Amino acid sequence: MSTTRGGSGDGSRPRPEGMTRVQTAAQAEAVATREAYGRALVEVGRRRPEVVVLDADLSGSTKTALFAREFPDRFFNMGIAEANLIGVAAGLAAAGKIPFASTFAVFAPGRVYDQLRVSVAYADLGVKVAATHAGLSVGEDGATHQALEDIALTRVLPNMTVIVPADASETRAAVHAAADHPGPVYLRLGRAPVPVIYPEDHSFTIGRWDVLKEGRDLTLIACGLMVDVCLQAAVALAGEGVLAGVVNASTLKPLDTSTLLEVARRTGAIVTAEEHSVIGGLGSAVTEFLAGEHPVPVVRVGVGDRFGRSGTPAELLAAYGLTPDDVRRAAAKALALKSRGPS
Amino acid sequence: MSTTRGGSGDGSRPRPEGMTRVQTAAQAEAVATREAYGRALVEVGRRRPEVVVLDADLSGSTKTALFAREFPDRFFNMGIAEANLIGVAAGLAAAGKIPFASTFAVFAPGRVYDQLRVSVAYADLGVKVAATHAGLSVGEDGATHQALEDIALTRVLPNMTVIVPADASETRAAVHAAADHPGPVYLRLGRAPVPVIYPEDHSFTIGRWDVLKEGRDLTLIACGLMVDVCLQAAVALAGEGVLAGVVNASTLKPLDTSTLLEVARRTGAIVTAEEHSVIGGLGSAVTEFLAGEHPVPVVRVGVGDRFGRSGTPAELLAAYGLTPDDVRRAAAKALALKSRGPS
Amino acid sequence: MDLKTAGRVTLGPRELAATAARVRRHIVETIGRAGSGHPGGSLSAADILVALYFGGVMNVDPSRPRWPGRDRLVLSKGHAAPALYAVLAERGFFPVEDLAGLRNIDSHLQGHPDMKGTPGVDASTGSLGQGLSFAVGLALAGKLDRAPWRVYVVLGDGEVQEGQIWEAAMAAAHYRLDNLTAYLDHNGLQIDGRVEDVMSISPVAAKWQAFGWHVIEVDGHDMDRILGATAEAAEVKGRPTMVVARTVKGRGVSFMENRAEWHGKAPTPDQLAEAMRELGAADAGGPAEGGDSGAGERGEEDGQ
Amino acid sequence: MDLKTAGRVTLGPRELAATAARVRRHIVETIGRAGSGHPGGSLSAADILVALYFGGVMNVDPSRPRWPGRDRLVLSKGHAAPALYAVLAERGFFPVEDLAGLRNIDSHLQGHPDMKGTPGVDASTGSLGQGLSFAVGLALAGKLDRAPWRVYVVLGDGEVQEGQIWEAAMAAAHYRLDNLTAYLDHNGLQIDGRVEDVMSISPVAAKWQAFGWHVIEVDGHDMDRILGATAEAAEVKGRPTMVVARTVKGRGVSFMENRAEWHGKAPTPDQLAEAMRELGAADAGGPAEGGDSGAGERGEEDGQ
Ligand SMILES: Cc1ncc(C[n+]2csc(CCOP(=O)(O)OP(=O)(O)O)c2C)c(N)n1
Ligand SMILES: Cc1ncc(C[n+]2csc(CCOP(=O)(O)OP(=O)(O)O)c2C)c(N)n1
Ligand SMILES: [Mg+2]
Ligand SMILES: [Mg+2]
Repeated sequence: MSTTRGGSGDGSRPRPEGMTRVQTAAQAEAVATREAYGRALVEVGRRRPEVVVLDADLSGSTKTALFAREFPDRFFNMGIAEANLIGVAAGLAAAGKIPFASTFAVFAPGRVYDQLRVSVAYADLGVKVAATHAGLSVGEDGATHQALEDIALTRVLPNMTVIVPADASETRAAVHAAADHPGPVYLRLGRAPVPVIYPEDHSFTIGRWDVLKEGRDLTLIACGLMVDVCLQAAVALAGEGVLAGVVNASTLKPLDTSTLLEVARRTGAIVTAEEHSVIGGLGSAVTEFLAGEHPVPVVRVGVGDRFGRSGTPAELLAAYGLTPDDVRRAAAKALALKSRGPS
Repeated sequence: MSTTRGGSGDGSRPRPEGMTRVQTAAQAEAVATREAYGRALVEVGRRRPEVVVLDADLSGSTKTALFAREFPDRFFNMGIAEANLIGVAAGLAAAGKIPFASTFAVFAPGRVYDQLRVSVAYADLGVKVAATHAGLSVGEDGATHQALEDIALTRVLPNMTVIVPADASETRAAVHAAADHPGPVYLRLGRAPVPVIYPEDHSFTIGRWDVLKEGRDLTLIACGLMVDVCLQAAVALAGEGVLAGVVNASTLKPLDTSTLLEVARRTGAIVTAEEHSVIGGLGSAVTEFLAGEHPVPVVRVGVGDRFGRSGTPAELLAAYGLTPDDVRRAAAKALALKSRGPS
Repeated sequence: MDLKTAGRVTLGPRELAATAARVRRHIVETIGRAGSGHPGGSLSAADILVALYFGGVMNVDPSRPRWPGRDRLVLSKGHAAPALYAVLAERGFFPVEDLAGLRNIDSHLQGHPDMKGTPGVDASTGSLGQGLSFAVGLALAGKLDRAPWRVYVVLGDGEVQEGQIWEAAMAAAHYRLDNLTAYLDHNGLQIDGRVEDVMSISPVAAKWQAFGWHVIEVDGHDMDRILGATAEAAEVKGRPTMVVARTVKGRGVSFMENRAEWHGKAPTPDQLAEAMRELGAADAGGPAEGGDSGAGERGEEDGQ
Repeated sequence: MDLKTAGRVTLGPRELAATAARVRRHIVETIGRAGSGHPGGSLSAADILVALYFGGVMNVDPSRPRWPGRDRLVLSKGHAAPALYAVLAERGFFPVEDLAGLRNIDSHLQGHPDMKGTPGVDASTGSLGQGLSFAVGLALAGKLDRAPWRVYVVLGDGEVQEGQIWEAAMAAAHYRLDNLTAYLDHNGLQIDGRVEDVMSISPVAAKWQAFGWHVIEVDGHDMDRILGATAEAAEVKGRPTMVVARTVKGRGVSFMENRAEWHGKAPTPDQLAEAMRELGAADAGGPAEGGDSGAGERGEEDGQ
């Protein structure tokens, strides 16, 4: 299943020019980031014996079952008790373990915010919350299961690192990086398969954004499955003579302010794109920083302050304005603001 | 106790010129907004028999005890069980009641985010969460008890109205407005006494900001106890020849975009000020909107992505950069960005 | 008898069984058509819901779904929405044809119950553990108004691992909510396997008793027993009642019964046809197994 | 005996009582000096903490507060921090003089325990209901490593109204954490009044039993009994133990005893002097009352 083609159904997706670092060979493949998470967990489990994994009755869905199968003694199912899931993970971390705690992104951070705040973030313990089924691409389960606010919730926590990988390769690298990072990490993962844009051995550094394509007229800054959507939008924009840069902002916190400042200076207009509410997430992080350092137009693509609903991932991404065409329209608005200049 | 004088200790605080709507007679008085909440609850309890009040073992601190005394049958203590507090309030609302549910702002929304999300906001039920002890001015109880992220958490919820009254008079009016508003409301209240800046019969309309002072060079937009801090900063700025407008942005959601756009257009530079993290709150709401409509410099005054700690309210506001002087410095930065213009 | 009438509908044993069979067919058919959903827990809860809506218990008015005087039902285990939707459609809250839209983007039948969108749905659920608190709120309002209506709530046995359940349980006893009856759909399974293995809740009756509830244990597929317990609960004073209903997850479809993998997976067209055959022949009801008995393997597939 | 030594410190009855009296004096003095804090619950928990740190139970090394081989203590009712700080200072984790800084902006002694800042504090608490989960995580790690150290956790009786407590209780039993011992500081009071009136938790022993715990009931001001229960818990296999300790809130200061208003209020200078007088004379310990006995009025004042 591809959820990112805007319904084109055309398997051969053109890549924007000037984009050299993204494997074209990998284009056809689509893998869910939760799947890559499950596989990577087994790798870090082998590499680091302190790694333990916790789940809350969703190990088949979050793919922690893969770890449970290989390391049954290091896997703890907490049942349907998310607050305890996080608290227990914190205790394990305090005793020297590297706990990965998984459930759906609506439940962690949503159900466990205060536990994450006090037992994990305030105590600055190395709990890795790897939450799957983020965003609208959850599909048919509907609003209660579609996390659209989890970036906002985790980003506001001091000591927290927030990572939203764009594809399976980046997920794998991010899982390793999270295990090696001493502090708490929130890893946002998806249910639906998304195109693999990076080579399998892609390297990832917490806090460093990846400029996939240099821009001239404006820059598209995205995370998660919206990175691929922006790559597609950049192609469309190029066809209109607009040279749009594309940045994979996979670390939402800490913000890569030097890359952000650099692309804002160079292109003078920004579009952000995320499978999340337009409130509090990537768009918010970008506007907060730029408004106080280098105010340029920033137009946010995201879910417009409403709950999700049932539907297929593709239907929902279209209905809620997360297609390449929506990005293109946002770009037009950003360019208009830029050319209008300050009043 | 006054927590908003930046340690000046001078009781006669000058008011900025051009500010006509704020009572000077009331300047000396300081009342905690939680106190005003408790009193107003009794009023709405008399006016509307559907009003019921719930608490979670903090009725003395949240001041719901005043209501409990007058309407013991309409008061429900849920004990130390905040998730249940919100769920029960939702059920009461579904049966036609107007529930006010109170605890500390760290616990609602922090401890109950998913309950607020599903049982209240998704169901769009008229639960009024009136949380006290928000912000650093909680004082000595320290980080675990100082809510610095609650605006971020509630602002991202669809259907939610978020109100941060500036003083006792506005609190009273906001409690009445909340009771009459059909949907969910989050009311953010403080522990420490704050100067009363409005007359007792001050009227309040959800979603409408109050321009306390018209500006020319920039506008200070604040909520809660930072409104008074900004009024003081505006006086200092006037002394330097800078005419700063002051806006009380007491409704954080829905945003008063017309007032925001108007002051941004007129003055071309903004400082936001809130007793909250600089992430996700008022500053975020302002930058999100302006960046996509009318990009101007916005410098945020707030708590810089770290936890609070023990101390007196005044010590903490100073240590965390929430004094008139901090606002003045932020104004200087905003003005510098404005004069530099776009690059 | 017109099933879409206002007030209480009281069917005889035969008609109750036939209604339950129809509801089960709706469940597998709508999930099969949607391509996702939760058949196991919908089928295990079906008899409880049918008993409440058609066994002379729930006093409702399909033409006025928000009638303030109605009895309320909170499906706390919201993933069993297909069972609730089938019952509500049969009861006349909306056309049976609407069921075909389950989980479609243009339907009012969301993957989990949405009280704003679907007539007859009294609570928005889907995030487990929240429904009992909501029911406590409804029951408190009923007490405050000295209203005659009652509140019913259906919980999953994995769901009671949620702490919020025990907060609400404590509050319901503290406030002596004898207008509240809960049903534990005790099918012995959750997603990752047997409740006993994932996170044991036993002894579950003792837990509810220690939390101040009147507890009745019944076969959750025996309409008579469900209704008997419900009547007993209505007589209990000063305490809420928990009906621990031993059920079989997937009940009625042989290949789904007692198998965790059928928690959240849609049947293929072939499986659907087979299930419909079995359910057509099962109108009179078959023998029930205890909920704690067996369990299949861990459910790998997620319809979640 | 050097109290600041590594390992276990085992005082005799007299010295234990004297230490407890010193700890109580630290509590009221530091809260009085700070002008805010929670004397009631600090005084009720004092004997439990003294028993653990000075009665030969906790194996710790004050010079290496993060020594991996140590026993751990989680003060889940974090508002009793002054009691913990006093015990840790007496045990040598930091100078007794530091206690004077309680709640000051330049002190490491936060209003609620901060494991990052204060040597000897094993868990950051203050938001009630989280400590037992944290303790379960510690105990699981101990089991995984087959480590000899044990985990102790102190809960408030109002605190166990939190649902997370019951999630953790269930998990501790499920994972057979016999290296975990909990103490319920059962003083019968919370902030808004009597636990019984605000949100009854009784029968509390039956609740923990139904959740799979070994339960022992003791007088929470009788060191001997506390230590006896602690020893018994160490022998129990396959189950965690809950020591229900009947205590008196405010214990040791006559005008604070059994009064909810002293939950979170600092004594005035006069009251402090009076309290210190009483505590100076109470070195040998006085008679204890049951935790459920009496209660003052609702506490209006908030030190929260
Ligand atoms: C708070 C929360 N956590 C996790 C889930 C995901 N989930 C949906 S159903 C389910 C298992 C429920 O088991 P049980 O309560 O026994 O239901 P039944 O067997 O009756 O289907 C889980 C974990 C959820 N919906 N809500
Ligand atoms: C989650 C949470 N809710 C509320 C509070 C505020 N609070 C602090 S102490 C307390 C009462 C605690 O009562 P109990 O557990 O009986 O403690 P003790 O009597 O031992 O002081 C409350 C409600 C809190 N700290 N954390
Ligand atoms: Mg079940
Ligand atoms: Mg107590």
